[in-house]
Amino acid sequence: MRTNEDNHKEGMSLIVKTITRLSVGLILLYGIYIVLHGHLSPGGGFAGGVIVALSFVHLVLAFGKRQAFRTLSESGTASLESLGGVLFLTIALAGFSGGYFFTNVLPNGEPYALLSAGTIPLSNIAICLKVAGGLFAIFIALVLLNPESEQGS
Amino acid sequence: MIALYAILVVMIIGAIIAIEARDLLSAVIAVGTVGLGISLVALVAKAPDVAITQLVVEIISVVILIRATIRIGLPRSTHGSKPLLGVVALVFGITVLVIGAMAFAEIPPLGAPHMRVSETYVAEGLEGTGAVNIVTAILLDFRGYDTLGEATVLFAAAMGVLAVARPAGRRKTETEPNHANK
Amino acid sequence: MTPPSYIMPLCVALPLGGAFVTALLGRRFPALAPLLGTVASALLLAISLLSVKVLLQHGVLVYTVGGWPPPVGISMVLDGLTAFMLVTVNLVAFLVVIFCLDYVNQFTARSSFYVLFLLMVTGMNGVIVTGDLFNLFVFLEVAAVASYGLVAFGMEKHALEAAFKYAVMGSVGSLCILLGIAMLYATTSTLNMADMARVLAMNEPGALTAFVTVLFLMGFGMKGAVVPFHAWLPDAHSSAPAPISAMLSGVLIKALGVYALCRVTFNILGASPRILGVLLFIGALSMVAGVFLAIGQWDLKRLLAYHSISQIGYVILGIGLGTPLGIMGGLFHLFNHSLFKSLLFLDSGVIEYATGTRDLKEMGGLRAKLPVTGATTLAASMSIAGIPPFNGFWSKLLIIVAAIQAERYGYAFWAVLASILTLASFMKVMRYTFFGQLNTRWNSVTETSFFMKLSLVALAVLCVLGGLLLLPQAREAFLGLASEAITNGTEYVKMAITQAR
Amino acid sequence: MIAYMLCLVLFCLGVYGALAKRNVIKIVLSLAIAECAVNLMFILIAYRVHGSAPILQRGTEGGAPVMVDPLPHALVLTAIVIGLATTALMVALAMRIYQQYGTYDISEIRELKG
Repeated sequence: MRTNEDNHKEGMSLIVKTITRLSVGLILLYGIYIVLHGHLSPGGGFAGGVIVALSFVHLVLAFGKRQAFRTLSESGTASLESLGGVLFLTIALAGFSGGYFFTNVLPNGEPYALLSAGTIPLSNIAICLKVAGGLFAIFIALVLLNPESEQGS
Repeated sequence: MIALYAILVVMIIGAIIAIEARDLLSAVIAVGTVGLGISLVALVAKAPDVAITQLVVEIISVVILIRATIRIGLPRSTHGSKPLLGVVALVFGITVLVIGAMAFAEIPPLGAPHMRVSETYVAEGLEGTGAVNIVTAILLDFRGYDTLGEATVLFAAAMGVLAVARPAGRRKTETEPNHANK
Repeated sequence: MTPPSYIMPLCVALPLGGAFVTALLGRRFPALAPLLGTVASALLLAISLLSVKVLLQHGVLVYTVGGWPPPVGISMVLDGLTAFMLVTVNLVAFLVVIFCLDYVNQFTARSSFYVLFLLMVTGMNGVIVTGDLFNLFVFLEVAAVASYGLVAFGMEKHALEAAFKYAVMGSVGSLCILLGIAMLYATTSTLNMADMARVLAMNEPGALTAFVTVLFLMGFGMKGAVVPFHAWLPDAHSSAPAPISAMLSGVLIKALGVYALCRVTFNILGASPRILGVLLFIGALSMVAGVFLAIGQWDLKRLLAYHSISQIGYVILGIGLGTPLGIMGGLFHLFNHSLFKSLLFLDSGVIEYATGTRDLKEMGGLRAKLPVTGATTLAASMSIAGIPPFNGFWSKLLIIVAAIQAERYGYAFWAVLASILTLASFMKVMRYTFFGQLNTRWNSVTETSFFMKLSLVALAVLCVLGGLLLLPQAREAFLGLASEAITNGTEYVKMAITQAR
Repeated sequence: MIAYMLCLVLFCLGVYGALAKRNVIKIVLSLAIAECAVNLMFILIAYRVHGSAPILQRGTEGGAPVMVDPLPHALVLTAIVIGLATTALMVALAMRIYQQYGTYDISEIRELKG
């Protein structure tokens, strides 16, 4: 993330930016950990998805609006979200092959292993995509909606 | 158990501050305390999944709420309330409290839920779904259909916000509704 | 052949898949959104008609989602009431989508209009099909959140304000419902409606049932816009885009409000005389208050919105009588009302689209310029006022006869009075909009485009043919099974449980 | 019993704030409080005196362990995200209303009359 001159006045002070550069990666990693271990430890698709969205929000708050579009444009987040939705729906429809709508078609695997519990890890990932995309799209839309302009265009 | 009551009292005080505070920003922060109080209660009541999700969701909702209050050039103080609706809300509150008190006598006391259906989740959880975390097993396998509906609610809200945040609703140029009629 | 019970998850998965794909590809292929919306709602209409046939062949069907038997997993139940509501909702949704093909051109971001519309249909189908109480709440929220976005789609000042007030009232209602579900779970420790009814039937109703009934009446009353909680309806309807207010008052307040109220009071809590008395009172109150509020209105859409409240009062009055004839009359009126009320709202949309105003005083003599709209509005006004050949007359007649049979003369009198006032109010509407001399401002107005006329004429024909549903074999297949599903109340339990084993 | 009553008091506070307050953001805040109260009710219903967290430990493979009721936890997770979705939508509407009307006071936002 090279920061050129004009970028400095956007977003918060320099100290916050350097701290953010360090912490964003950690938050993102923590969110992905929560999602992948959803069926073993507390948390899951929702909590992990929100943490991943928070890491993007953290980035936008620290570096200002223009930076937001360089990371993920608004239509990008919306399509990420609907991609997560389509993935989750296909997992559900795949359940049809196993008899009913939501059956867990993949083998359960032996317990306590990372790749156990059939489709649950896949659903967790799909939900994480959806929640992260959705919340970041909401945040981007709210950032764009600058309330200062008195008369709506 | 005392910790549970202490947190509840703190949350009620936080709620009163949030509703009655004159300064909008302090009201938003008071709601933050109520939300974090819930994740503390969830920890006390042995619900780690709920605690982590509530904590994180509270953070993002406080960020969104502050986004709505900070950048606006309005005087931060808010004045007054609608007296008539206030009376209606008070009457509603009193009736709910009174009937609720009677109803609470009939539901099982705190700490002794009769878990008729949940026993099957606890017993069958591991071999039925292979997931160690029973709550995730319920959320994604036993009652996965709920979570599909749930993800759709978030999707609908995101679409709603994108629809509301667009600059103009109707096309000014193409159709001038009153006479030119495509 | 094995009963095709997989049609129930299709009712939800189809529009949901359509919504996701439209959102994914909507921006790159603008023509995809209307196409997918029409195809999805056409298929849904076919599926709901198929479900009536399947119901006749195989009786009540239970579909266990995920393969888990009912108390553990979520189950979907197809009984008379479900098939009836599916047909009502998807019929109106299909005709409104056809109307939208041209109406939506005036909006920006058309693809998100269709996404939100499909999500609202998903939510309603989810509420109708499910046999699980918390699942009903989740899909109720899906439909509600989608409709908040749609009400504010026009982005004018009053549309935003109406959407906000609707969202606040809707959220308070949803929270009351959720609290009620929490209390029910605490005692019965299950979420399946049939299982819950079985446990509740064991111990006699005490303070808890009263508390839960009050909460559900408030929550579903707010969703169904009955009188104490109707404040949001006139604002939301007059500022929402016309097809959306047609869907809102045509089917949304019925699927989310009246259907859910029936399902909860009759199938879970068991319709005790006290609850029926409360329903009767609320129904009569809504019926009369709605008409009186509507008389003084000059804004066409607000007038129609207040009439929606009074017609919902008719439906609840019919169902509150508790007698089989009363319930059949109430359900029949629900079906008719969704037809002629959505037709009236679509007509008001055409008038507003053509003339740009909703004020009755400024209109006049549009009959010359908008012949098709005039004819269809005439048909709809006749059927809402209860003039014999049209469908409104038959259902109001059933309700009034049932009220007299049940010795509720007071309510029967109020029903007749409200019907007369409705007739007066709609004569005023016809007089000011279509008859009388043509207001010079509108002589350049031309008739609407093809798709709008198609859906208007289709709805008008259905209004006229609605009375045929009372013929013996049609009545048994469609209305009889629906009212049977309500009258035998908690026996619904035996079917739902035994079927699933 | 007392915990349930405190939770109900919180719920009534939230609904009072939503109906009685004039500031649009205050209304959204009060609804968030009421929604928190209902989630709290679910957690309290699920509490079991000697129950452990609903996650199977590696060691205890014996009889079914004494656990807290896991079903309300799943319901609360769903209710929390529904609450977040409605709050986000209402905040977006509130900001748009501020843009059009220039005020957050709902009694001044009186475009719809009659």
